[in-house]
Amino acid sequence: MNSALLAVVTQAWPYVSASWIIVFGGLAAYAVVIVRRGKKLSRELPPEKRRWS
Amino acid sequence: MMWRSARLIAGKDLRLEWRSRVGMNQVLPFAAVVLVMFAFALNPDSDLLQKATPGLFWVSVLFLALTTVGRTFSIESSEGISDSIRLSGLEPSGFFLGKVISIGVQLLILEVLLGIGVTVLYRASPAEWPLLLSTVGVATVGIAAAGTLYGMVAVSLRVRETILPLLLLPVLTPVLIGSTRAFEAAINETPADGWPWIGLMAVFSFVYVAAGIFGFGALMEDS
Amino acid sequence: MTNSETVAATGPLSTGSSTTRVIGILALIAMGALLLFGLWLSPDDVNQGDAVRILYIHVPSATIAYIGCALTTIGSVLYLWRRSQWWELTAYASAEIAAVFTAITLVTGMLWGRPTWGVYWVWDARLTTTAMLMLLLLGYLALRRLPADYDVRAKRSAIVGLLLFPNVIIVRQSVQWWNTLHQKPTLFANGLGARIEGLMLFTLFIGFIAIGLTFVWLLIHRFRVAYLAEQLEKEDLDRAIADRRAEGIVR
Amino acid sequence: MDPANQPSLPVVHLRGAVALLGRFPALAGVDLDIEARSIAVVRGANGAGKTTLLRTLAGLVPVSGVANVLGVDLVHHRRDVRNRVGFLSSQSGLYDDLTVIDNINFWTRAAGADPADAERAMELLELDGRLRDVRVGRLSTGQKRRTSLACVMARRPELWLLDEPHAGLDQDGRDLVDNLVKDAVAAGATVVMSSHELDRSLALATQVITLGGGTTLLGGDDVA
Repeated sequence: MNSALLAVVTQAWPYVSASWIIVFGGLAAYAVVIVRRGKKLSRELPPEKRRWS
Repeated sequence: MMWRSARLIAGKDLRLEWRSRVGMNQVLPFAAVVLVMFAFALNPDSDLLQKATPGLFWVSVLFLALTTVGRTFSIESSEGISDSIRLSGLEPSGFFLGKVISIGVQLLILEVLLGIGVTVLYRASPAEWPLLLSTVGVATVGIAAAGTLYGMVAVSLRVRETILPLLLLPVLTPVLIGSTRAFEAAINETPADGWPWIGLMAVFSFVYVAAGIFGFGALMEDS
Repeated sequence: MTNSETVAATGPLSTGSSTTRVIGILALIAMGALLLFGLWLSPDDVNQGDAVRILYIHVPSATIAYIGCALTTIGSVLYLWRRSQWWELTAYASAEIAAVFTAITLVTGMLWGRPTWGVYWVWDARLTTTAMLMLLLLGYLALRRLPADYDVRAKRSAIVGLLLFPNVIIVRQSVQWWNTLHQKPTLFANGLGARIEGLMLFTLFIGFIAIGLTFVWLLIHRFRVAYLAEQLEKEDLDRAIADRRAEGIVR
Repeated sequence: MDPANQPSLPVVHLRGAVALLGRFPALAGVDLDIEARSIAVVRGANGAGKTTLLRTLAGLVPVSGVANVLGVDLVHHRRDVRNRVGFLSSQSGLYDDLTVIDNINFWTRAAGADPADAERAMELLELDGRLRDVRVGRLSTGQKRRTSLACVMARRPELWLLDEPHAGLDQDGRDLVDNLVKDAVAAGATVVMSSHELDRSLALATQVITLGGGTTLLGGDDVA
């Protein structure tokens, strides 16, 4: 059983890299979207409205 | 005071249901259609249909619940009735309980008829009646309570038809799993497996009835 | 003090601030360490081989998703109780971020499942519960984003938010029972719990730190974006009121 | 403008009242005073905010600014005014599938009104005869209006809020509405009604309010 499992597992690295790329890429993309929206909204608001309560 | 409002709303809803008969001549045929569809899909002579009967029964009940909740709340928000309700001095918690009772009663009737249909069409053999009946009871209360709460949340939104299933069905999975497993335990004559599910569904129903009684005032407030 | 006045007068031009910069840097460092340990320094698992490296991001993401969901419930309860917009926006922001992390958990769960179980999806108790969490969060977010007056929108979402975490607990319990009925405990359950220690445990620990910091950073920014959006809406509203009044007088 | 020096607070006292329908500012700063036992007629183009004003006075709409009806502060406690007002909306507010008697029984019992009042209202509005067991869905506009009015009457409201009460009524239907309004005021109530049939309503009015763009242009009772 071990050898069969080993055979299946050895090519795990494509899934590992896929996972890490998706996670880091996804989080980075989400972060960029939020920050950019923050900038856009900040510009449209008069200064005094920009305090976070 | 709350129970007076609940009785009034439930009475009115059931009389409305009796007079308009929509339940009888629309929802019931719909239930029959669903049963027949499942039979076609699962080729009745194999024992697969037999094994899947509890699941099919409760999935059909969930769809019936969706239509029942959708209909009762669309009536409540037509003809300026939502304004009259808020002006009427009915207790929000009473309104919630009244709705739970009326939806629950309508579901019970549908479940009984669906049960007869399933026994006949799928040759199911009901056994362990105490477990069966308590499953039906506690599941119906849970579905009616959650249905009323999320029905009210979705009531006046333009996109009501799409948001009600999205909100309600995921929330009802514990009831779907619990009731199906409890029915299977009853049919396989191993009731001991079924009773823990009754407990889980009882917790579910309690959470929703409590949330409804306390949260419903806030929900009734806005148009 | 004049410096802070001038800053207040012009106001920050983005949702960034000193706190977010500090947390951001710490998060980046932690993520870098996670990358280093997760992919190179930590050893293969004797059983799963490289696949275990996926767990270093899968498990922390799942945990953070649940924490985010709990935060949404807490925020909703406090909004209903205290009418505080601050908590309601926190609930909304953490629900959205929790949805992102739930998606990540599902994807990495499936990618982990393929090499180890040989199939993408297994009705394993944890994965199924995470899928249900995703649906519950999408329901909340769909409702929260419907255009309506803020109080109406907030109140309705708070009721759904209030029930979000209790729902997750009940769903988790029912899926747990349901799962143990027809499936032996999966490799996933004993594979991780039993023998992870030493460098692998340390890497997992970094994973929690990195994902946790990222969550906090995202939460602060997402909260501020939501706050600005509401302010903008009030701004549009005031303008709409002014136009409305003008419309009357002109005639 | 200090309310203290006024003999008694008017039944309706609005200053800069703003009410939203979704995100549309239906009321954009209304200043209005209505004294007790008066008949105030609200005129204005469609979309001027007449209906929203009535619904706001009934405590159905969140409002900001200063809004005081029957001594209740609507900004914070708008629910408390609801059992003291009667609101006749342009829609019937009745269950079409229920009969006239079912509807009246339900709404009056819900409001905790005395069944005798309901019976009296039905007689006055000639609903106790043939129409009694007819489904409301099958009634004409006038008959539906009379059923809704019966539900309002049975509650003995201190403030009557009528949205276009004359619309779609024939001659004696309008006379019926006028008499009801007069009786209500005689019994000590105050009436606020929106109207397009100015010839009819002006004859009754003790105060005429003109709404435009969600604000009072004229007749807020020289409040400005």
